Amino acid sequence: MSKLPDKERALGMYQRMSLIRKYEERIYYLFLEGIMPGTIHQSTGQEACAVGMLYDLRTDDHMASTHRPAGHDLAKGVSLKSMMCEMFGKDEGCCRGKGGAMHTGDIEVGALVANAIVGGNLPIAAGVALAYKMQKKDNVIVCFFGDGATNEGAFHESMNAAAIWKLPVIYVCENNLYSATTSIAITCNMQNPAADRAVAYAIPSEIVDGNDVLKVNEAATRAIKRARSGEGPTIIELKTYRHGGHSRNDACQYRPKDEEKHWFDHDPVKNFRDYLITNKLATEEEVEKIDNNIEADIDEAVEYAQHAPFPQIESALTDVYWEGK
Amino acid sequence: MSKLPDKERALGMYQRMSLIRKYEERIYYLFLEGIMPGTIHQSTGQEACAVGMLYDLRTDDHMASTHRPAGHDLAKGVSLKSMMCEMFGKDEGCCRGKGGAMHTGDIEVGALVANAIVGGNLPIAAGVALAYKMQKKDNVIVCFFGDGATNEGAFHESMNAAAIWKLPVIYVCENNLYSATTSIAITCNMQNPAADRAVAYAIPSEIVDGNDVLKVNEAATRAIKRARSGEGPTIIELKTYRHGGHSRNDACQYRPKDEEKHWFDHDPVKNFRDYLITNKLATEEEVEKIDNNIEADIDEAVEYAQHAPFPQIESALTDVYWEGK
Amino acid sequence: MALLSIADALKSAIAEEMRRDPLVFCLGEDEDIPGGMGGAFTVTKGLGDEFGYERVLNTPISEIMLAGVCVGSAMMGMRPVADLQYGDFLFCMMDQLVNQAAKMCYMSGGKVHVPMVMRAPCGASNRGAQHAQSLEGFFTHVPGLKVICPSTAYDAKGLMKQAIRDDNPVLVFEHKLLYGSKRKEKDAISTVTEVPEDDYVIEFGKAAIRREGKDITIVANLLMNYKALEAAQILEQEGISCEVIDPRTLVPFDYDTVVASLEKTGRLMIVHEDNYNCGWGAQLGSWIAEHHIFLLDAPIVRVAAYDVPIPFSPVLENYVIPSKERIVEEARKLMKV
Amino acid sequence: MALLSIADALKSAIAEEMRRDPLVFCLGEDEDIPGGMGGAFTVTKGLGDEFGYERVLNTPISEIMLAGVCVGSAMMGMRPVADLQYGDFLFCMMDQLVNQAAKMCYMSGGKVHVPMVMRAPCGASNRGAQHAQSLEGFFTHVPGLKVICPSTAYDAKGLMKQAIRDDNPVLVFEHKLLYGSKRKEKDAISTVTEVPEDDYVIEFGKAAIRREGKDITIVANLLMNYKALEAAQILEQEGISCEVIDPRTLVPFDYDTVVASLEKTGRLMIVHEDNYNCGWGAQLGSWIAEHHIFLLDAPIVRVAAYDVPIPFSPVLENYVIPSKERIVEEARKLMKV
Ligand SMILES: Cc1ncc(C[n+]2csc(CCOP(=O)(O)OP(=O)(O)O)c2C)c(N)n1
Ligand SMILES: Cc1ncc(C[n+]2csc(CCOP(=O)(O)OP(=O)(O)O)c2C)c(N)n1
Ligand SMILES: [Mg+2]
Ligand SMILES: [Mg+2]
Repeated sequence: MSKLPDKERALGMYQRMSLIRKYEERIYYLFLEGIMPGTIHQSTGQEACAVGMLYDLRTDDHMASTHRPAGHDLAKGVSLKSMMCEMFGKDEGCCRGKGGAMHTGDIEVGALVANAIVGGNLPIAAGVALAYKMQKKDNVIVCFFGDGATNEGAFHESMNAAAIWKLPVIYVCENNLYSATTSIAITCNMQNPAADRAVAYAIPSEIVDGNDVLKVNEAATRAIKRARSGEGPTIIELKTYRHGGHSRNDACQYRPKDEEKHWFDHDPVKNFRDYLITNKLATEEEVEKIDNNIEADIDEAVEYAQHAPFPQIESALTDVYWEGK
Repeated sequence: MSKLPDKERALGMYQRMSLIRKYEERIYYLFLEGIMPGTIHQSTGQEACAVGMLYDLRTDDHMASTHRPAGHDLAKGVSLKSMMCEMFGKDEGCCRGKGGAMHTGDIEVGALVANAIVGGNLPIAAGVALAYKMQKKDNVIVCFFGDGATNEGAFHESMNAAAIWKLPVIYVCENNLYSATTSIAITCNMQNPAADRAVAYAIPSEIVDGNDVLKVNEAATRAIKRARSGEGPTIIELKTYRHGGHSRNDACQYRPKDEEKHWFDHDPVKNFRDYLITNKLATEEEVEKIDNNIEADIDEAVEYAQHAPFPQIESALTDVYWEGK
Repeated sequence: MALLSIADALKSAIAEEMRRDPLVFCLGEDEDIPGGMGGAFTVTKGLGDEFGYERVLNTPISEIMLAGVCVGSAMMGMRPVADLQYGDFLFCMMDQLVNQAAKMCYMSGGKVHVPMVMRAPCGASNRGAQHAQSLEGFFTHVPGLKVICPSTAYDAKGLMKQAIRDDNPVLVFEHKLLYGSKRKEKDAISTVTEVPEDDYVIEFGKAAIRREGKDITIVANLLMNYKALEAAQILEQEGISCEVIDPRTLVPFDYDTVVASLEKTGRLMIVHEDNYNCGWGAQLGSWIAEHHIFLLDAPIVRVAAYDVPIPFSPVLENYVIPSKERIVEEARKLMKV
Repeated sequence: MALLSIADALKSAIAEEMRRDPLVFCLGEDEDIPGGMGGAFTVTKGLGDEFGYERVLNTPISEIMLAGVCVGSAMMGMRPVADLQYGDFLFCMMDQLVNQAAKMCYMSGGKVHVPMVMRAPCGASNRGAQHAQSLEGFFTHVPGLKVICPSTAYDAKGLMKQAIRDDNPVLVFEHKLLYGSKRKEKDAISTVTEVPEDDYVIEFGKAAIRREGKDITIVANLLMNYKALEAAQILEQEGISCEVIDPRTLVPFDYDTVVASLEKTGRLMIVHEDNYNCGWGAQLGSWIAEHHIFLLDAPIVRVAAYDVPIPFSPVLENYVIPSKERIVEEARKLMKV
């Protein structure tokens, strides 16, 4: 049982989780409508992982995400408008339209360009952490990856480096039981593909209910403290579940219905909402107000993004090499 | 304490170990003389690993080696002459002069082309084992690698695959404490870089004195049995030490002298020789005769190889694609 | 005859070869999970049902292993057909392809060989820089590999069957917008055509002349062949007659067909979606300037993706990838030289 | 002025930059173990002593990590200079170089940049196919990377310093037979020459004319530049005058110097140790045929390694790698056209 958070914190977390949920729902809808280009991997159902892990990072700390980045980006503070503009390929997108749905991020708020190569962000995060260490900064980086990524060579090499150099990096596995359509049970003999392998590097690990934002946040607090004080990396495995398909094209017909039901019942956003009200941290009205504000913000962001200008086509030829600021 | 082997087996093992030792010594000398092209990574000091592991393989079983292949090849049965010809870049070399010192092997006796990419042979061995399984054969493959290779992504991916598919592969780490000039202690937090990581894949493992051929052979016997009977892979970590530098160019000045002394005293060939005599498995004379025969064979092989013809230069352009048999 | 898209033609090729030869098997991430997609583009969907999940392997996300397992099993006589979801991930297995698969036969002095097929979906489709590349240029540069790029359903079936029977490692580039499968992508082209139901193979190294012409020889592969054909239609109305050649396989490359065409036209345009610098077009361009420069009445023209990573925004992506408009414009200029 | 080999020139460049800028650091396998070799070719030997082992990192054998750590630390303002022992292992880190380092600036819309240097020893030296490759062709094909190939000690120092100061990922190809360090290899060329002790950089994209001539323009990099110079000497005696150009950097490439030379000679020969098909010479050849075909009085000639993996046997290796004899022969033929 987690200690009751203070009200402001609790509502802050709720606000972010609800923002992610509603953002993903809207994006889903925009894809259905056929107005959004490309494809998308959504984080609906995994909101507590992003918010719990990132809520206490400083802006100058960093976060490295994956092909499923929206929740992480919003939790780290990438602006809603710039996310939405990016999704539409607009010039005001957080990557000026050059990144896209799998590459959102904004270094200004500590969100690295998201990485669409499974495992590709893991060694990069180690490098970021190494830079902190060399520059004698007390920053930390949180690096997300999926259960499927734990079978990549990049996982192994990154964990080992983080361990031997005691890097201030927190490796967070969001174990949603599937890599695309494949159950982790058939591609790995471990019950806990990230945490059970931590011993192979002598890295401390934790296994946490990834749908309980407070539990996630507590684990984050411990790991951040370790990292900031020079004690090195932590591996955190969060048990969670995505509500939708792997990507836009996935009708998601490979998951047992009872498994889905179990997890849908354990909805991180809804449960936290209930928790807030049951524990009198917020009234129905307060929560509703938060939700309504988010809806309005999203409406506005969509409206804005849809009318925002596309990049000048010549800009396709810039930024291949750095052009200074 | 190992059970006494029967005499024929014991002398057979001794013969192979002595062959490897004398072969490597001669090669070293030929390099010193400047008559041998390229570079070389020698296995002097690691003879018990090769012989203990491979002694009981069938010819139609396979072995996958590394940049340090001579011991493995000789133990698997690659002919001395074809090895020596390869070293001199001759047409009768086991790879027709196209492979070289880091690529010796001969598929006819189950020795894959040795692999000079650290970790590169690990997934290939898994593939060989997968083929056995698909073809319902009871073969096994022994795949060697060094302590340094355990930090490669290829290690992780291969172990995981071998585990989930229960492949008949024996992964053998020859832990000689160094990867080139780098002590394994600074690149890995594990005492036993291979065996301590076996838990991360749920693969059974053993740690064995790699300088004791009988102990190595017992471990091999257990692992071969497991593999042949469909119980899957084993990781065996052999503690050993190379007597010379990493490669021809390495003066080997980074190892503590007392460490060297400790290991040189624990010489696998000399000790096994003493063991044979102490346990009356062989007389001094018998052993000496074996040694002398080997010397004579090596003399002959060198003589032969030096006078053997180089490949026709046009043959450089063949075998890029397979030309049938 | 059956009406098949490229996706279905590839599937039927793989299935027929698996029926014919018990040593053929296929593998990849999400290769064929019941209820799943069948790779990323439906090609292998349903194969598990027919052949069982011992011959249709759903692998971990471990590209080094995936490629290495192909190499090892191929050396033991198996014929793996692997799938990579997106060609961009080839870089994760590059050592196994370039240092191992491509060199194994040679390093062994011809004693072993590696009959494996690696299928790599390629091309830009609004997914951003890491899911968009055309990668031919990297692999045509590797002695020991063969590289093919079917652009019609007929070719897809015949070339895939040939690839599976080939005794060497073959890379198959399949364009995402040409699969023609049900999950329609924006700008996708339907590739559904009549494909023989019986067994046939297409020899490597034989280009196809998709359209005859006398003024300009256009050599273009995959999606760009379609764009070249569209451009040729427009140009025809202006009195410019284009011969459009699809090389179909890049290694081996059919120079003869290009040369024969140049003997008529004297003008060469090369179009590919792979980027300009050191793409396969550079090889063709230089080769012609080495061996048949006196056939040329005008400078060679290469129309290729600009040398930038592929941007996400549709307006930028459309600009970077050669369009029929760009081809038309370059052709007009070329006729004025 | 100091007398330095390329190996020492590189070392002095790295050391000077590390003194100048605390954000520069170096890393690699066996980078500088006391009593060890200093990478595989002595370049980084002794740096640990001066800068400490926090700035001279001896890494595990983990190429993906090595490259990824460069990318991540570079994005945070560090300037990593990594060493790979043998360029052939670039394939083990290819994803981090091509999909990450090269694309990061672009994908971020220009918000981040990746100032990293990856040093890759290249070239054949009797070590067999996996320790022999010339890999320029792979990386010149990647937008977002810069590719340099110094062939003299002076260039090595000036280009390496420029590479470290460059704000983008730079690949440095260093030829094993040109290090000129004490561990003499067979056929190695001494590169010991006078090198300024003070700070200087060499701008990328400026070729060097190593020898002036009027009949044939030979563009050759790394070891091949030396072979071309030897050939030029022989050819001179036959009355054939060769201008020998060293491009020094391949991305960016100095086309202007080549064109200016062709204006005199009208004949182009390209020589590289990288293999023929789709090597960087293909790009140059095709580019000339696209932009300056009318400068050519004769077919372009490319002399490159044959399209095979590099064989071990010295007789075979010598045959596969372009020799001065082959260059001479091709030049004679070229003059007869
Ligand atoms: C190197 C690489 N291989 C394969 C893919 C294709 N792919 C994209 S997401 C995905 C599944 C990832 O699973 P997991 O790591 O569990 O993350 P999740 O999608 O569940 O968040 C795959 C296979 C990729 N993007 N990169
Ligand atoms: C992928 C790759 N990286 C680096 C090297 C260079 N290299 C050759 S041997 C070696 C050390 C290998 O150490 P270990 O695995 O312990 O084997 P050992 O040499 O001790 O037998 C290194 C770094 C290589 N050949 N391949
Ligand atoms: Mg997952
Ligand atoms: Mg070792």
